Amino acid sequence: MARKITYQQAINEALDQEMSRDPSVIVMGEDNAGGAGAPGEEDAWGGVLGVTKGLFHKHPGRVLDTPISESGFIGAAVGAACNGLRPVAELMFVDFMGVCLDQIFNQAAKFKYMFGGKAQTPVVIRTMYGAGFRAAAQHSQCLYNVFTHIPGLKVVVPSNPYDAKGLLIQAIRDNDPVIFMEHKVLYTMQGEVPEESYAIPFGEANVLREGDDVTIVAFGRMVNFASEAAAAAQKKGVHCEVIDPRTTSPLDEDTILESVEKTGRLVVVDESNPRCSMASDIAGLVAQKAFGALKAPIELVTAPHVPVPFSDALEDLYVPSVARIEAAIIKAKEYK
Amino acid sequence: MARKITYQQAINEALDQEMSRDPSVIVMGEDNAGGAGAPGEEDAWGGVLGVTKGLFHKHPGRVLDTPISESGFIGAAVGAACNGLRPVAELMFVDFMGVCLDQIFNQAAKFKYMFGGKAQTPVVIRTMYGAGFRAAAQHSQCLYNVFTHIPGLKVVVPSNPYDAKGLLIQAIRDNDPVIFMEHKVLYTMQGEVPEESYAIPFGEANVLREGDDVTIVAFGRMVNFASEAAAAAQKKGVHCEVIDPRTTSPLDEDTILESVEKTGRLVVVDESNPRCSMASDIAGLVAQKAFGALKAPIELVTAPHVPVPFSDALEDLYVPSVARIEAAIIKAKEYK
Amino acid sequence: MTSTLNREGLLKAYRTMRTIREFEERVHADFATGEIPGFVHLYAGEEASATGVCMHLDRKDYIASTHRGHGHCIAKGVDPVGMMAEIWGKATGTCKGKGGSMHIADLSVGMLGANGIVGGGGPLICGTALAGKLRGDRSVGVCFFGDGASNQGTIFEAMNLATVWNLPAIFVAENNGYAEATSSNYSVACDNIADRASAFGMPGVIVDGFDFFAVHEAAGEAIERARNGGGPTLLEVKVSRYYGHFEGDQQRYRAAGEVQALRETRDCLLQFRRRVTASGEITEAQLDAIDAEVKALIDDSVAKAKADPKPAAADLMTDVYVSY
Amino acid sequence: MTSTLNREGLLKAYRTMRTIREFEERVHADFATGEIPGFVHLYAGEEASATGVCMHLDRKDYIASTHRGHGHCIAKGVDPVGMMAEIWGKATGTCKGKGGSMHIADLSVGMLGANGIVGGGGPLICGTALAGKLRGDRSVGVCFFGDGASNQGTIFEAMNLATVWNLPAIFVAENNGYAEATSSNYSVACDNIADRASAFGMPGVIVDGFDFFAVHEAAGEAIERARNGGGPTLLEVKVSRYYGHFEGDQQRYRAAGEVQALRETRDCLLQFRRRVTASGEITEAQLDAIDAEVKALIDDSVAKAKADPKPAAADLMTDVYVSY
Ligand SMILES: Cc1ncc(C[n+]2csc(CCOP(=O)(O)OP(=O)(O)O)c2C)c(N)n1
Ligand SMILES: Cc1ncc(C[n+]2csc(CCOP(=O)(O)OP(=O)(O)O)c2C)c(N)n1
Ligand SMILES: [Mg+2]
Ligand SMILES: [Mg+2]
Repeated sequence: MARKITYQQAINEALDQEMSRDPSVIVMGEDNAGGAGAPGEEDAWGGVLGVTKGLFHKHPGRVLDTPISESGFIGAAVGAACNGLRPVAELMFVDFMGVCLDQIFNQAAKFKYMFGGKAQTPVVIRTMYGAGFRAAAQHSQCLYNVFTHIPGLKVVVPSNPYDAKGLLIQAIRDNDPVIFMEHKVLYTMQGEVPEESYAIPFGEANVLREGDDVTIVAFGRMVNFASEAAAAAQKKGVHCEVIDPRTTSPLDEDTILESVEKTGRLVVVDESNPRCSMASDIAGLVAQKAFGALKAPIELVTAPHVPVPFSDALEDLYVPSVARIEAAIIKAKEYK
Repeated sequence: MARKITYQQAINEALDQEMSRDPSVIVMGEDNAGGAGAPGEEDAWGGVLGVTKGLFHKHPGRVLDTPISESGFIGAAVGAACNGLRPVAELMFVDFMGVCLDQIFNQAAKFKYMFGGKAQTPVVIRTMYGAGFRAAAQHSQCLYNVFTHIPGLKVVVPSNPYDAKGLLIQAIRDNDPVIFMEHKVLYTMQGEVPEESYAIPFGEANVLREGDDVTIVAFGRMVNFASEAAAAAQKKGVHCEVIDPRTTSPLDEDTILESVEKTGRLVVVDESNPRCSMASDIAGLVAQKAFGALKAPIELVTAPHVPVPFSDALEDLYVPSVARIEAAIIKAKEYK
Repeated sequence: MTSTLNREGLLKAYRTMRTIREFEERVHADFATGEIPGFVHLYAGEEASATGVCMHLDRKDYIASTHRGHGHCIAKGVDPVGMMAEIWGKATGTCKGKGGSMHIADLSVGMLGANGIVGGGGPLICGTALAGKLRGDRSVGVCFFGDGASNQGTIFEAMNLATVWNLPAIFVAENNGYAEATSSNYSVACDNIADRASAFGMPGVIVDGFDFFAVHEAAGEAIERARNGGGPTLLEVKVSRYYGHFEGDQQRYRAAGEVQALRETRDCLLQFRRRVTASGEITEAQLDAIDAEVKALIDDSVAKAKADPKPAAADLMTDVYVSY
Repeated sequence: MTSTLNREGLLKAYRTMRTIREFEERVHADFATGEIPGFVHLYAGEEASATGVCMHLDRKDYIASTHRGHGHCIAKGVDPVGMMAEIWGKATGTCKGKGGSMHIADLSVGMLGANGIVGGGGPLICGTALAGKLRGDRSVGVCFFGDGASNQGTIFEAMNLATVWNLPAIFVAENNGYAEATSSNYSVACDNIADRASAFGMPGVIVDGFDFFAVHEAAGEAIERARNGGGPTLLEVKVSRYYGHFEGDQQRYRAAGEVQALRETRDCLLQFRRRVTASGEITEAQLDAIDAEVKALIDDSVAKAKADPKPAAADLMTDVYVSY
């Protein structure tokens, strides 16, 4: 398992392998081929950042460019999922959910329940999130908390190439609607990824580092920051357990609770704005179900309650930093 | 202050008084007059449940019926707010946010920040929420957590007629976008409401009952359930402090934290689905900032993680009940 | 008689329309007693639309419906007994009592659900049509929507997408003159909804929705074109609803006597009966027999709905994920 | 010379177009060095559109713009020096460095913001137009949007609403042939975007976007009609962008030489220059002088942008609420 590829390549490979395996898998989105109707190459773009590149020619007729009509084509993906396909639709930036959320949260998410169990909607919505690209307030949000709140949706936040591939394959095979969150800064992250196909089950956290002093739960890009902070804390003699839930819904509560039972101290790292966030969600879980073990206040490391600023000078302050995480670890550890 | 009116009348009165006071206040929404273009009365409806009834004739030209185009007219309200008006737009059911959220969360909420402080957007979005009407999964959600998450929005959840009037007046006068959440089951609730105009500041919780044993924080309709449960607990010798934050954003953190410092025990009651909810938000706040005072796990009383079911038999189980709240109080109190 | 339907087809059409009417009249009556919970929107008056369209469909064709969905359901073959139980909130309902009037669905007969979100069905039906197209099974998708919905962005986006992808999709705008209390003259910025077809590169057709045969013929053409790869059509059906927007609506925005006049002069069942008996193809007695059978069926559905059990507490937590 | 503009007006138009061009060419060059952060979409090639429209507007008229907003900003009177600083992420920028290229706004001159959400401006401009209408101040609102945006539900809803409320709103569809890499021939289901006007009860006009005078005339009529209570217009401006969708786009979906040919034959500045000098109204020297002044202005803006300070840490937390 020595081969290293990027997070972006891992996603592309997962799509490619699932399309090869299952003819009902289709891909759609704005410029997912790229170049439709244009004189040049028909897969000129392969997605705005090239994630779906190459699929158009390999899987003829199954990579569909769409007009800029997110309600239209994401709803179409949902409808197609009700009629035998397994569409993977791309919402280019999660920030655009505001023009198509209904088809996701009132339609796809609720069909099974509203219809008394008699429908299934195996649709995947891939979407790009997160700050760090100097893309400003309308192209940098996290927003996975909104999807996590909605019963009927599963929400995936891969933090590395290996997970990205395995979780996307699971997402495509899953019979529920899945929101697959790709952090734009992670696209270039390299990692070991097996060539063969594999699925990572939902609701199973990955424990990146074991430790007895402080539990850190982090999501997406923040998992890597948390690992760095944990390594730094280690040098100061503080042993952290770093947990990457990998899916926010379903959530692997047991792994988190067991870890806190052991450490008694918890830091949650979430790139989102703080209110009603995954940070508060995990804090609520632990304050209710592992209270007896807690030895210190739960430290929440999040972005501030402001939109994402454009200027690098501000954006770098907006995103939780390794230093802030480390400080939270030390604070949790030192609390008496 | 002996006059009693309903929550619905209180809202109507607030609109009426603000429209009389300030000519820049306008009202718009589907059937907010009701009967536009039809042969009958031009204010035949006054809103789907009659909340805006009568305003059309009293304030000519300032109550606008709209096509069913929530993005269109809510965005128009936002644009009008940038150009000198103070529009109050009605999103009939908050469940419909999925077809217009962009205009709220990416436009109205972010203008001030994105534009470097050089814009203000005094728009109010009134919307109906909550279960209890047998209105099923697409007409019964709470969803205030979504708005609370977004920096730049203020979110109001009045629990009684008095607050409804004073908070709506404040909302209209406020220079930021405000989401004003009206619980449909509360429309018929009676309460003492002064005839004169008054504004209730945002971010100031109402303490309905003082007590030393357990703090209860509840929202909207749940405030009334919490009061009932507290009264029942009182008979068993458990003294609860019942806090109604009234606005989820801004949030009166101090009142909550001070209460927990006193009681050491917290129950949060939220009609929403549990994940990334206001329940978890308050739990996260307290677990971080009042941990030292906590003597028991934080009890979260919420709806389950399922869509709102139609049948009364199920919907009544879905909504947190007084009995469940009371059980949580007792559990918190008895924890050692 | 220009219809392509044989006697059997005619009887089926009549039975469908009569079933919808009887169903809706009964729900109307029972709602008044306070026994039926929630928001209920009745389709009475518009029967020829759902029936005229759905006569051309089979179970692999999907339809997407609206909040006013009972008629579409029945026309598409959903069992009225299950529907009635659903509306009464019973465990035996089409959706086990979890959906109610606004969410009746039965994918096994190609009924993708009533929908509580105005305009919600447009995108969905593009998807079912796309699936059919990619499979090459000649199936079509039909989206029913109202005049109010015709102003919703989702419907516009869906129509554009249907042409861009050349989908076998039919958009049936049921223009009953009102969206709640707001007149379509006010809310629709052009004269006819069908006039919007050209903006989305598809044919637009206007048809009298009280005339089953007119709807049947126009829908037949559009559906045939779609099956043959000819792409989408926008069909505007001019109709009227006999009851209020929802049960409880006082309808003060409507001229007095408007509905009564329609019932007496243009009613789809009345017209149908006149025409098929005049042509001699069907006898009054045959239609009367259907009326009686339908009445018995609906009586039975109500009796069962009343007697059936409500969902059990455990049902609250099931059906939310295929697998969690 | 059919233009209604006097010499001063002509010079102003030229200066505006030249300023946009110079601004964009400079951003293009500086982006290539890696100094400019974020996503940047250039307006070069489309100058006649923003300029031809905005020449008719004053500061109480609002415009809503797009991700490709620099040209609209400059044409509406936003200071290019502040804009350049904004694009460079500096505290001296129009939005203090908090918005960047995609969010430049200056409400004091009626510029409601570039917008990162495709189609986002349609509803907003209905609102500013409504405010003007209710005040009776004869102001108008103009929404600029692209061919890609023309398929977004928000734009359709806004056009319908504008007619229903009879708003003084002008919808300017800048059809540059592509949305990112997707051709408008593919994504727009009808032949011309302007063909959609009738679906929304308004006049639709097509105009050559390389020809300043054509745009200016057509926009003038539409704006005048709107000011006089005649309601909205859909104006389709056929243009082309000289650079990629955003900086960094390799444009492999475009025929080689397409842009070069346009620059050489149809360029708006070139045509304008030819026409006004041929008519003798303006001299080459006057235009050359403007070119030089504009170049100096943009040089200066870049020099300042480079030298200006970045926002201070405390700025992170300000400007989010008017009052909290
Ligand atoms: C997105 C959305 N907006 C508003 C509503 C509330 N609503 C339900 S039905 C209705 C009127 C629909 O009118 P029309 O489309 O003409 O259908 P009709 O009721 O006449 O059959 C409205 C406004 C809704 N359910 N969904
Ligand atoms: C709602 C939304 N969908 C998608 C995008 C991504 N996006 C940004 S610009 C663009 C293309 C826009 O094309 P067009 O409207 O023709 O404008 P042009 O870029 O040609 O000026 C797309 C798809 C977005 N910003 N917002
Ligand atoms: Mg209607
Ligand atoms: Mg374009």
